[in-house]
Amino acid sequence: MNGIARTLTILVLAGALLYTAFSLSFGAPAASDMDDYFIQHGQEQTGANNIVTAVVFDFRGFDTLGEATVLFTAVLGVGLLFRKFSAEEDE
Amino acid sequence: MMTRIVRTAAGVLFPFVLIFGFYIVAHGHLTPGGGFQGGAVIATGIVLLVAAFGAGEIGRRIGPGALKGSEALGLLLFIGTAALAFGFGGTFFANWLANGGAIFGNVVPFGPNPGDLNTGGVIPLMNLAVGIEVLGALSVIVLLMFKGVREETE
Amino acid sequence: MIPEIIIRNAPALLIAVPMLAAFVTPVIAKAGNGVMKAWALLATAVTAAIAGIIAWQVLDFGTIIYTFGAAAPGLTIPLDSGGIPVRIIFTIDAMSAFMGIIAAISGFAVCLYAIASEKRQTGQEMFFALLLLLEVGILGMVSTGDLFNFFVFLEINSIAGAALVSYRIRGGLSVEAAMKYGFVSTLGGLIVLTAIGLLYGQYGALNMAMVATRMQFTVLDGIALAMLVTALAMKSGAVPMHFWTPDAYGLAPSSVTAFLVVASQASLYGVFRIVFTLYGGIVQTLDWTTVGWIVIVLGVLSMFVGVTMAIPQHDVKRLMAYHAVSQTGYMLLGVGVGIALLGTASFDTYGIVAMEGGIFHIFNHAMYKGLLFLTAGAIIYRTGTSDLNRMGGLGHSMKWTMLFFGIGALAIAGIPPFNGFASKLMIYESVYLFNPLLAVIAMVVSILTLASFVKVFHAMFMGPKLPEFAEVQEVPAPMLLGMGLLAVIVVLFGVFPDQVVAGLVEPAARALADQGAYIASVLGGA
Amino acid sequence: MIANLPFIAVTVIALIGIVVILTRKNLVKMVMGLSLIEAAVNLFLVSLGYRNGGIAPIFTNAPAGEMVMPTVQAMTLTNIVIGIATTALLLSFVMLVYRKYGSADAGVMRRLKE
Repeated sequence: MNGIARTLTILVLAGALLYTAFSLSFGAPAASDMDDYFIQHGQEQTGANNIVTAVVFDFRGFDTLGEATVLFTAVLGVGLLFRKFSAEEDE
Repeated sequence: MMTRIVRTAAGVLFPFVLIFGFYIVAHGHLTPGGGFQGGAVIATGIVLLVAAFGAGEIGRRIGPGALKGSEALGLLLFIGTAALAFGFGGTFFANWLANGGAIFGNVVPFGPNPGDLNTGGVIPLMNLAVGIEVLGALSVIVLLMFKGVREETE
Repeated sequence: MIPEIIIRNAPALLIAVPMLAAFVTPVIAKAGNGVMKAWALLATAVTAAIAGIIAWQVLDFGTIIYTFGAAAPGLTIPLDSGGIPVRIIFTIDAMSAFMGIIAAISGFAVCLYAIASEKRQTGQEMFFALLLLLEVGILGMVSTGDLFNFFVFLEINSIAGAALVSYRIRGGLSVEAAMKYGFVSTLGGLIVLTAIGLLYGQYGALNMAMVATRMQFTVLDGIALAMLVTALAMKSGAVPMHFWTPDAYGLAPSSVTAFLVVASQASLYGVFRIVFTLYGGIVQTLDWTTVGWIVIVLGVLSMFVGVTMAIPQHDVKRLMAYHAVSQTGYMLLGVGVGIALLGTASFDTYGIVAMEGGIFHIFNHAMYKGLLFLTAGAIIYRTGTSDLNRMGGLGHSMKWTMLFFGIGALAIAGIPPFNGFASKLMIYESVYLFNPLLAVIAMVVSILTLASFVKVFHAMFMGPKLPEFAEVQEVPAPMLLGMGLLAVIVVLFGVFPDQVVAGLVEPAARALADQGAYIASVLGGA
Repeated sequence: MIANLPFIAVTVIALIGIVVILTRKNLVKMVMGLSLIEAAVNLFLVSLGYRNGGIAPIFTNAPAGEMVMPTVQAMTLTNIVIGIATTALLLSFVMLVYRKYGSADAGVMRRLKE
């Protein structure tokens, strides 16, 4: 990638990011009904005081399984790279 | 291999790191923390040992087999806990222990409270499962990468 | 016949079965390599069966909803929540079921093939576990109705794919390709997550149906759309973000390449799902013709760049990889015409046909391109080279491989009676009505593809038997079976295209175009 | 301006990461750039859920008060772990590239270009 295209990419991205940064309002989320539900009902439904944990393991537990799988996948990948190769293997 | 002072200090610190990690795992449903964070703390303890004693020594002592086994065991516990909900008529990941009155089944009223360890349904079980998995996975990654570095310098 | 509990929980099992199988594969490998391979094959077969059950349920009874963690699968909206879904919901409509079948068939064939093709390698237990995890990633991406869940499965897909590309180190070349693939995928994943964050920040929801109903199409939504489409198009290997494709496809083991094609198509599915379902409700404010034309231009560019880059290649897998870019263009062209016509009167006459053609082409491409990569792998397996200039005369000793390659090559070039012809014909017909020039370009690209594959066929199989390949035999039976399975599907779908289109493809295209039905199936009759 | 400071910080961190990826040739630095972008995304997600004066959504011995949004925190948690996994894999790739080519410079990765 040459210099002009690179600069242009950075400028476009900077513009988009800055626009985003200024159009979202910090500290006052636009919509929060799902999170209010978690805060209001999380304790009663899951019995967990820590609502973040309630979300991580109960309401969105399936994501967490996926996340644990990602970690497992990475371990397999790293293991695959640093495995002991045999001589007759077609590298 | 570090100096004797570092090795002794690491040996002394390691049990505390372990206990702290398991504390974070076990209280995941009450205080900030949980399986991932606690597992990462324990893995940090193992990295501390690696830093003090060298990866070769630790790799021989603990063995990647044990760590990989703990990783697989954690994942199986996790997916098994989630799948047991089928037996109770719920869907995958339904919290079949919460508010049941038995293990981890105490009912929690809404609002701030001092916290009761015996709550949360399957959440403490899953925290434990993920804790076991993460400590195994992160340690295996570190040991494997150290092994790769060693082969490179040889 | 099938236990009720399996039917009820089929969407969860679709993910859980291969995932569980992958978790225990390294453990099972301690009992022997043969046991582990049988286990992996069994897992892919069971997954394929579950995908079949799901497809049958979806086509018979309509969209399947599965709410993870609720008391019942259909309980998407808790009674006390005031009408918002709070949990992760799988929404498997005809399009998702269709993609699921592709992944399941391809996964089974590839696993069968890999049993023999990887038998000289070390680390096979990790290879098969990663293959299963790649299948998990694909199936999760196409089934989920939740934006963040989509991202998680996208990451599983990326990491498993990158790790598999590097399986044969080849003096570092494969690692280099895997590095590129992993880097691009991770960057794409982060862009997708940022876009999800943008949508979440405005609408406070992660469920696709919920976000779709709340969609206002502010400037931020436009940025999010651009980010999502860019990142997913990058992962699906469309021009101009195709630079990783030839490297990753060319250097991965052939069995993996055949499956990476499906993985790329899952990203393509993501593009379609986001454009149609997430942004489909704002026909009034968004200029669909423009969006459609952007997709069409990307498609035509992919078609043309892919095929022109493919012709001079002399590495058989790089050549096929460039053809994969080119064929992706057909899918984008077909669906792009559908998008451009969305909401107009022409949509129901030929717009839908174009979309069906594009979607049918996804299936066909997964089958014949998978078949072609597998035959290339079979030849590399026996000859040890992927250089076309060094091959020749293999037709004498590898008759079955030659037959399968011929079927795949004719299908990719769009020659009847193979499945590539069926879908390309639908694209030509409908695109001609939309814009004749585009149809002509598509046909020219097809002819160039044919020319390229005739050259390859000649270089590989024709001519006298070369002395250095005197020992070459046919490949082992599992590899032939894996290729044969795909070849049979290529032929069957080419001979009976009408039944397939009516039974599978048309429901998929209608489901994709009908945003209202998708939302209603999740949120109730709103 | 000052009210949106966290989002501006996100922009700055992400831009540093993008510039690093686009201008550096060293693969380790490129992975670091990717990690920076990931950190920016994590900060972005957490900032999205903040409410003025909110406390952490944990009820154990909590003071009374409005709580910040938990979903984004869960998403961040997930993304951190995914980030660890991808970074580990990419760094392993870099290690192998270094071992095979004797350099971790993106300039040596030209063997694939024909």
